Amino acid sequence: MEEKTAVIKMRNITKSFGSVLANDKVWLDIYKGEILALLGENGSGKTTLMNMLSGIYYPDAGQIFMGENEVSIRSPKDAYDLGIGMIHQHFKLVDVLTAAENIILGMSGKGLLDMSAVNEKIRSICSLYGFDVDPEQKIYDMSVSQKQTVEIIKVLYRGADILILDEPTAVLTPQETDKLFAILRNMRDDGKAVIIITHKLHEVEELSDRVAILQRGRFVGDTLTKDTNAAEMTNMMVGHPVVLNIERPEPENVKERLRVENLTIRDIDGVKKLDDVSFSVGSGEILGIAGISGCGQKELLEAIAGLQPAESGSIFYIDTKTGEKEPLIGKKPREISAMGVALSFVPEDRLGMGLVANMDLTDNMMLRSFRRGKSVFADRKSPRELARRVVTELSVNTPSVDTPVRKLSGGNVQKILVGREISSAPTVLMTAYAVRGLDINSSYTIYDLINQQKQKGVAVIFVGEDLDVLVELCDRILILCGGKVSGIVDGRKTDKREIGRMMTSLGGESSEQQA
Amino acid sequence: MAGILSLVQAAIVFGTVILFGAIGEILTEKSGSLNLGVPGIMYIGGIAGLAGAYLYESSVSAPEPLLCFLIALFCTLIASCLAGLLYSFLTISLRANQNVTGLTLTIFGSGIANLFGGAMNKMAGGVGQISVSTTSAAYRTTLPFFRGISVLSSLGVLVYVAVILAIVMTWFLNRTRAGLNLRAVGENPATADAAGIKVTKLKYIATCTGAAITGLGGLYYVLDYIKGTWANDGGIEKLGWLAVALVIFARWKPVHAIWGSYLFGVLFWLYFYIPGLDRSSQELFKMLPYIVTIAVLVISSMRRSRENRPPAHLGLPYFREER
Amino acid sequence: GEKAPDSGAELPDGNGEITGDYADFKIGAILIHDENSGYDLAHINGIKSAVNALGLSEDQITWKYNISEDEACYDTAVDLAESGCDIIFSDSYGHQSYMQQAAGEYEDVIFVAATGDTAASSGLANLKNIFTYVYESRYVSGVVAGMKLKELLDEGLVTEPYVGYVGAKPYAEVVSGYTAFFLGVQSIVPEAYMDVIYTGEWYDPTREAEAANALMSKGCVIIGQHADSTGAPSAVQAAKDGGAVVYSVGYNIDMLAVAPTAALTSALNNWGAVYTPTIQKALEGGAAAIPDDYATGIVNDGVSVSVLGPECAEGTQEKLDEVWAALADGSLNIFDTAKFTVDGETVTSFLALDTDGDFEGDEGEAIEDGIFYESKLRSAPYFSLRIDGITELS
Amino acid sequence: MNSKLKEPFVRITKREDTPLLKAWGIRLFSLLLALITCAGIIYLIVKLNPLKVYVAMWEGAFGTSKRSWITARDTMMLLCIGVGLAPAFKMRFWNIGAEGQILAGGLATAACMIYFGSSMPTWALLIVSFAASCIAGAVWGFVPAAFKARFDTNETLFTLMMNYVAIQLTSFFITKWENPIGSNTVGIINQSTKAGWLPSFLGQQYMLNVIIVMTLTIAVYIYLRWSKHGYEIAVVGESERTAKYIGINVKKVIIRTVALSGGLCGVAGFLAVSGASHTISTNTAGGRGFTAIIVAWLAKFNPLVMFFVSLLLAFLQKGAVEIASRYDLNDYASQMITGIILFFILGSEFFINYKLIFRGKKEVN
Ligand SMILES: Nc1ncnc2c1ncn2[C@@H]1O[C@H](COP(=O)(O)OP(=O)(O)OP(=O)(O)O)[C@@H](O)[C@H]1O
Ligand SMILES: Nc1ncnc2c1ncn2[C@@H]1O[C@H](COP(=O)(O)OP(=O)(O)OP(=O)(O)O)[C@@H](O)[C@H]1O
Ligand SMILES: [Mg+2]
Ligand SMILES: [Mg+2]
Repeated sequence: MEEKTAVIKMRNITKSFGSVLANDKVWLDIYKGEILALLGENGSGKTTLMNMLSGIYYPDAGQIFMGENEVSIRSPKDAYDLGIGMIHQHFKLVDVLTAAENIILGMSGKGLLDMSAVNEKIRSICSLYGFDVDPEQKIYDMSVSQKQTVEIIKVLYRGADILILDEPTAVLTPQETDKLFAILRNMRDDGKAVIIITHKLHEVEELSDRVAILQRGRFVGDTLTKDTNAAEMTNMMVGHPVVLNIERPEPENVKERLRVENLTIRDIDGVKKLDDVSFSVGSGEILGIAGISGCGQKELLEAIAGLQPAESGSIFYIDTKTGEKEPLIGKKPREISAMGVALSFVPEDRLGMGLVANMDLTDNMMLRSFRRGKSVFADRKSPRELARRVVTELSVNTPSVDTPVRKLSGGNVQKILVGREISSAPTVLMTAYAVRGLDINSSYTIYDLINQQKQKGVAVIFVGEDLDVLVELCDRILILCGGKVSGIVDGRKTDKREIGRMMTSLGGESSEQQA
Repeated sequence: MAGILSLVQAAIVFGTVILFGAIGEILTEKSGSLNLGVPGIMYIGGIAGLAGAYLYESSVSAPEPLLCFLIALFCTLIASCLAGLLYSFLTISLRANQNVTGLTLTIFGSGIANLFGGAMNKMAGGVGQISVSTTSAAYRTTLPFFRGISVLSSLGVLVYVAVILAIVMTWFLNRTRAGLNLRAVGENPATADAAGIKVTKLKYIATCTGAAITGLGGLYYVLDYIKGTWANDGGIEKLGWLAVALVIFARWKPVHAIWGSYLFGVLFWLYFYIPGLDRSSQELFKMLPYIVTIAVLVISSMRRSRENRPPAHLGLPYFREER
Repeated sequence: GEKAPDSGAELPDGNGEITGDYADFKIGAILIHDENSGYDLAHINGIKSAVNALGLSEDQITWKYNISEDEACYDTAVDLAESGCDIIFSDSYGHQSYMQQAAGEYEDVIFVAATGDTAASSGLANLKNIFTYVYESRYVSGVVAGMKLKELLDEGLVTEPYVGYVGAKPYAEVVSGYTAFFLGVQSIVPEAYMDVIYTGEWYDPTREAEAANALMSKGCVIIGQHADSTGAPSAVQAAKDGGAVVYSVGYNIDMLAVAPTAALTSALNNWGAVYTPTIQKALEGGAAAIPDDYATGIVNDGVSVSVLGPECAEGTQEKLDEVWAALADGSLNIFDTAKFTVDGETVTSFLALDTDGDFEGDEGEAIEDGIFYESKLRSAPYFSLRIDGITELS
Repeated sequence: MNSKLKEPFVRITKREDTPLLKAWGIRLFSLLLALITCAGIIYLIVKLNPLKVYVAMWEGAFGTSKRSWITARDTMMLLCIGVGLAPAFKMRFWNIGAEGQILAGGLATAACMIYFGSSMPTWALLIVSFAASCIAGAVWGFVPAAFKARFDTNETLFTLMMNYVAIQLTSFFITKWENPIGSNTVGIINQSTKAGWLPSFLGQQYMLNVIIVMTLTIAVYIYLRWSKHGYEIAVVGESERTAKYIGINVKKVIIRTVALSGGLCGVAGFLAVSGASHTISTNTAGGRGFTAIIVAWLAKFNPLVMFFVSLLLAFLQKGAVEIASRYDLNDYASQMITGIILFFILGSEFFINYKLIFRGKKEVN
């Protein structure tokens, strides 16, 4: 550390939004040839701080030095000119343009576009780093991970010296994450400065050289990664010691509550998304679902919730008291949710589906409950109370329950959504990526909540990407591979290697060793 | 036959006014600004051109046609550009609501134009006495190589300017770096901004240039279509709204606006050339352009293409620190 | 109701002196547009000249511009009445029913609906109608057109004596006018025939221009008009500049500014000749002194035509003087039933006045001794026969 | 230090905490500035004492009780349309077809007055006309809404075209109903019997107009603000995907809301025909469908504010006629003044929502 020189020094950086003090006199040094992990709870001001480096926000007070010079970064253009590139928490891509067009956006050059030259250059970058992206593909046709790749190429293409990545792995599969990390290490070795924001502490340990921690907008310290550990980092973020164990109570009194039989689903283009899937979930247990992205989890949950038509097969809801079976296919989502099947679906695009970005917390709580009662008027009192409860129970960082959710930090948005879904006291709870983007403390709070539901006798379906968590939390794990059931394993008797193998090949038999 | 030629001519003349309005508005909308002030800008462009021509022609004994042409053109471009600037300042810098600002600009433009139009009529010694015959003749100069072709033989230069502008704009939007950046701004200004594009500057330029082009529609209306008089019957306003409609009809593609405008012109004037319509069926017949537009709109919406959408951020203000 | 006096003989010609102090007399004027419309300008000038002729001050007039033909007219009429106007004029046909409504409520105020037609039948003593004998000036402008047409035929520049006419709306006011115009043309070129296109609007430059274009594309060589904009003359000028042989006859205003070589002349109203005696009567004897209907023409300088264009045929001015004189002394009757036929027949009877509101004549024989007397039974024109030689295209 | 990278001369930041009183202070101040600017322009153009001009405008709008009632009637008309537009706009359905919906309503009213004028008692005729106008307006809204719901057809263009279709339909019926034949105008309908005319109430000719519109305004306010439908409208407007996710029948909501919106605009047509002009023409809507868009938006769909904006616009219009009449100032000047005033009001919102920070950290409101 001693021989390294700081490329960027941030001094006393302060930024507030209305009444929210997002950054409070932050000091931070960034060094060449180093990967810095920036940590902090949801809403602690990580994104804000980095946005001031990339020119999106302008600090209220404080100074930024590049080398010896004080600089003023007034716009993203200034940031680019200083060699700072950032991959944002929410994608910054133009949907109707192609990958190549997005990549060269805003760059200077000849007035007349020569797209074939651009495409060529992009292809060469792709082959150099091992990306798989078609430069001529439109963004709207891309999967999330492809979009993420485009974002990364965008920065590489411009040749930034200082690279900031804001939760880049939240939507990537472990394999994709590995690839990304390899690239980042290369860049570090090239003498570039890399800053990564993430909530996954194992990634921090695996990748970073140094960690810097923010707590409620204040810088609380930095340390070399090798000198610390997950528990210590968490304590620094939260400000007091926390226990990071998922308890897994034994399921009690399990009775079959939901049964899926031979379910087959095709998408609009006729591609099979689910192929002859059968399984069942019982009350008081957590069924985990694992699979690489796009293997059909989304369709499965949507089909159960009545949002997705099925080609064949059946789904039954079983009343545990009477044993009566009721088919769910053919029912409207409203009827299904009235039966107690709650889908807490955390879509890739957080604010686009589960919540209304411009509405405040209270109104977002109402989404599930507004129909209640016979009156033509909607009840606003109980949603308000619910909002207050979620804010305190999940420690949501918000000025008030009247704040539009769009103003909250990424993780806090997530808490609102999950909090609302769990609150509806369902009998079947389905969560998909429930902790995506949540800080570690909040993630554990969510696991606790899910366990509480399980103990209340709720049948829980938990779709997750973090295999460690799946193995620790779930009673049984169903593994999907290309739309087929690759296997169902006992959470207590498996490990993440086995699951990983089964995710990439049916039954996990013929897989390569290193999966 | 003569009737058909006459109809085609009427359609092209009519179409040219809305074509200018539409391509100006397409450029504006591509940058994300929904300027409903098109009719107002056309008014302002029209009156400015007429006033420039009138003041020049009445101050010299033998007006020079080329100078007449340039003066009117210059006045129109400056005035309509200023109108665009006013709109830009309010909506881009002050982030005022675009719809209201545009509609207000229409009220303002029609007021100011008719106010000055009235004053000019008075100055000229009575209604219909504004004489800008040299300028009007200059604008109605036909292109030499088209003289032999009957339909084209009586079309003034601006007709061709409109078509060329539409083609150039298509090329600009699709093939140039600035065009790409502009489209990105209209689709997603936050992304464009993060990519280092100067969003505000680009929006200003596009909106003001678009307004200048829109203003040419007014100039063409005043100096060529109604041949150098001022009429306060709201004719420009009606055409201005049709120009806004044409933008959507053409699906934000300037080249589609060319045929769209002429098609609209044909349908608009057709009833004059259909024999045997009595007065009431004529009124029903006059619905044709609107019904056809609706039909085309419905059919093209049934295809649900991603490419036929308006710019995604159209009509919304952009503030970098907003989330 | 009371019948309109023949050629306004009973009324002074407007230059008579008035005695007494009328400084408190207030006049209201409701105009459909403002001075930027030739039609309204003619009314404005008419009222001003009346006031000046009578020694009143222009300050005694309250102008209300751009009053549409709906409740705005009623509101304005009532407002004028309440603000103390003694006489209120409106200048557009569509104002009439609102004027009538107000007249019923303000019996002390005189309401005059120019170009209207229900004063006599309304039963209201304070509702009046006025008009000019505009058909006279149209006839004369037709003669100018006929002279030109004859010249063109003689020189072989055109082969067909084909005339076009851009009309606003297909009712008596317009029909009477275009028939007079056509009869004027026929008085010089008997074999002439004419097509009429309606625009449906009083003022619409582009429609009027397109109507003229449509007529020219059919081969019309002279385009007359009863519509208020410069659309038709300027379209004709453009066609002429493009090499076509076509001429224009305008209305309301001198068209030479927009059609310097194509304009022959325009038919004009001199509304002062109607307003002056009307106001004078009102001053002297109130509503009772004013006939329900009043109209006048050339005898009182109520109509004229504008300065002849540079390309008018030789001898046009002489011919004009002759026709004006004949009209003034009564030796020329425009709607002489001997000069036109309807469906091949000579017309012998025409009921001009409506009594039951269906606007079909059921009273008031307009034809006497083979002459159709226009604007005599009431001020507004009622000649609505479609005579042979004229085709309405829409 | 790189001179290019200096702190910007002025920066803008958002603020949320502007007190209500201050916000209205800023608005009033901008209105004052606008009036001063207009005064300057008036003085420059016509050399009239601007104060006198404003007094004349005031008198034109409120000089007599009759004038005040007419101003009230016109205010109510604009308010009615603005309130009608609100549900659709709130749902982000850009209905610029109010013009056509008004006309459709007016046409239906005129038809009832003409066909049932002599066969129905007045109260029944009024109810039938009211219902017919409502339905006609709703149909005019339903058509574009149905296509929007089914095919996502662009509603801006569709509703704009529906305006012209309504105009032509009106023209068509005018040729059927015209009086006298050929005049292309219908004249006052039932002038002698006054059948189907909205009667005086409490001695005031336009009292019923006021009562009807105020009732509708309050009802729509409550509907949008407190009802379940109102909430659904807000959700659909904000995000269709969210609406589907929570099981709202998006198509139904779109159609229902726009039909409601059209129906309310249709009522405006009823008021225009039965409650004011007693005739029908292509000018019955008279551009008010567009003006009301300004009303609705400027008020951010708050009916109380809509009332004030309508009043301001009606005032300016009435005042204009008066200054044209008194000072021979062409009454298009009023459109210019209206424009300038609105520009100032529009611009003032910026100073309520943002604050400027100049270099050197001095904050300015
Ligand atoms: N543009 C903005 N407008 C208003 N408030 C904002 C804005 N940006 C951030 N905030 C607030 O500032 C605080 C810090 O937000 P920031 O996004 O920096 O958090 P974060 O550390 O990135 O959290 P997360 O891990 O959830 O992404 C939050 O309380 C957030 O609500
Ligand atoms: N507004 C419109 N309404 C209906 N048809 C249209 C419209 N615009 C274009 N068309 C026609 O529809 C056909 C198919 O249109 P399509 O969307 O494929 O055009 P496109 O290939 O996307 O346009 P471009 O060449 O600008 O990319 C074309 O032949 C085109 O002429
Ligand atoms: Mg963040
Ligand atoms: Mg294509």
